[in-house]
Amino acid sequence: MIKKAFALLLVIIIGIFLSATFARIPFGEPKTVVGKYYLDHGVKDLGGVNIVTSIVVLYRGFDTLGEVTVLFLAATGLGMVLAGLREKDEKKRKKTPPSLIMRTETKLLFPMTILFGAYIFIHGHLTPGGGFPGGVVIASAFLLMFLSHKKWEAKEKYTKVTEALAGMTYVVIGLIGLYVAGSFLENFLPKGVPGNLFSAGIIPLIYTAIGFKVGSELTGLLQNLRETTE
Amino acid sequence: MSWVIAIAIIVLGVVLTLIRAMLGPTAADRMVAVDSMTTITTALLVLLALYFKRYIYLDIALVYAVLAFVATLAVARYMEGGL
Amino acid sequence: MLNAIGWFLIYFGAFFLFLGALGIMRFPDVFNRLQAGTKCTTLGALSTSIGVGLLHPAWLPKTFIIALFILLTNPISSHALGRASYRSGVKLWEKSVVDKCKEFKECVEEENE
Amino acid sequence: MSSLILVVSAILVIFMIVGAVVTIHARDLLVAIIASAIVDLVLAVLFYILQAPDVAITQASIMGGLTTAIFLVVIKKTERYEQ
Repeated sequence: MIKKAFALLLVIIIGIFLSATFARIPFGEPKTVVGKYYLDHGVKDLGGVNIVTSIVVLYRGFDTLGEVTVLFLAATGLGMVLAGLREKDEKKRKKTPPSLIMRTETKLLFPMTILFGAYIFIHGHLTPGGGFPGGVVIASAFLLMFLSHKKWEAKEKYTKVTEALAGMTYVVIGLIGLYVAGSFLENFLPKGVPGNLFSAGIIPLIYTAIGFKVGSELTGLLQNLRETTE
Repeated sequence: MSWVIAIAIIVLGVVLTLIRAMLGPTAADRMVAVDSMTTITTALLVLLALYFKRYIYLDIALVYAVLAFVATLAVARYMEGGL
Repeated sequence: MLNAIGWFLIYFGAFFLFLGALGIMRFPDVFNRLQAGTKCTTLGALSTSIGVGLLHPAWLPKTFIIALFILLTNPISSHALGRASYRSGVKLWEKSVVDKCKEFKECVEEENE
Repeated sequence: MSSLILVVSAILVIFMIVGAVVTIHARDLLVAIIASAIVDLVLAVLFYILQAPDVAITQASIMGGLTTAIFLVVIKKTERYEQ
């Protein structure tokens, strides 16, 4: 009892200090010099309307490469852990089959969801979103098929090949930037008119690569999880 | 003023479904409430996009409309023993 | 004119969304709640998004796509939930009159793929 | 930020806290998964209201289907009721 009261007191004190700190930060104004620079010069320098994706892909492109690598490592590690489990669970459970309505409707929704994911990552420099949400939407489309079809599967060789090709595309674009413009992941294409689909240099290319990579990685992960629950 | 009434009615709906999701006796009750909450929230997001006057905010409502039912489907398949 | 129709649709939809939520809150068992929570909210979300599209005619294509996806995804989720809760042994309300699912063979037995 | 938006976000924050408490205290882990899905979906709406659409779209898309499905696979592999 005294322990719980002490914990509650601690939470209240931390809450008071946090609220007092956050109350002094103005809402919606850039606080730092770097943020002010990005907001003032971002659209003019790079040509992308959505300043967040410009920062993620161009100003901080190398960090994004690291994030993609971390996701790849996580998926590979999970695959290795699950590969040890797979032999033990050989006994066949009796599963309830999916109903006819579910099968028919998900077959209809699957291409539309994939198309929506492609829309999200191609329009990353114009609308919110980008490579990561687009890839997750594509993986969700595959999850839909996994849930509602018993025998449907994503072959491991296809997901692995797609993932490797997308990752290589990302690095090759960076190396072309190093050769043409002087530094790794530098923009080497024309900026175009801000607001058009074909603008913002290499942002759509890189986001397409990231979208394919994240989508195929997560699909492979779901396929691994599915094989272990058989 | 007309904004306030429309948004308040919809938020009241979200609150009612959330109360049912917190109270619900069985897991199925809670999932039904969550499913309705996502639909009501999609409408709320569309309306708030008009309130903020930002066209790009409609994308988030679209993501809600497309993806929120995947969770419902997964829970349903778990409950009938097909996962 | 378009403005008035848009506002009417928004209020209509908001009212139906509220009714659906009230049904979720007040109805006695899972299947009744499923009824209220799917039909009312589908109609409400449809008419709200179309109404927003009518207020801003440039937004109409995207709100139409949102309405289309709601129309496609809501019935399947409610179907899956109803089937799953029947199969997992959720009891009907004690004043329920009819249980059609018990009469049909293929509803109880396994379906073939 | 108008007072309407402030009231809406306050209501949503209260429900997020209640959902987190339900998540912690539920014995049935399926209920815990559903409550955490509620927390995530409401969090996406909050990001939207605070005008961070990129974060909101990522939150909604990841939490909509994937994490729920992965948690469900986990409790399928282990067990549903906590001791």
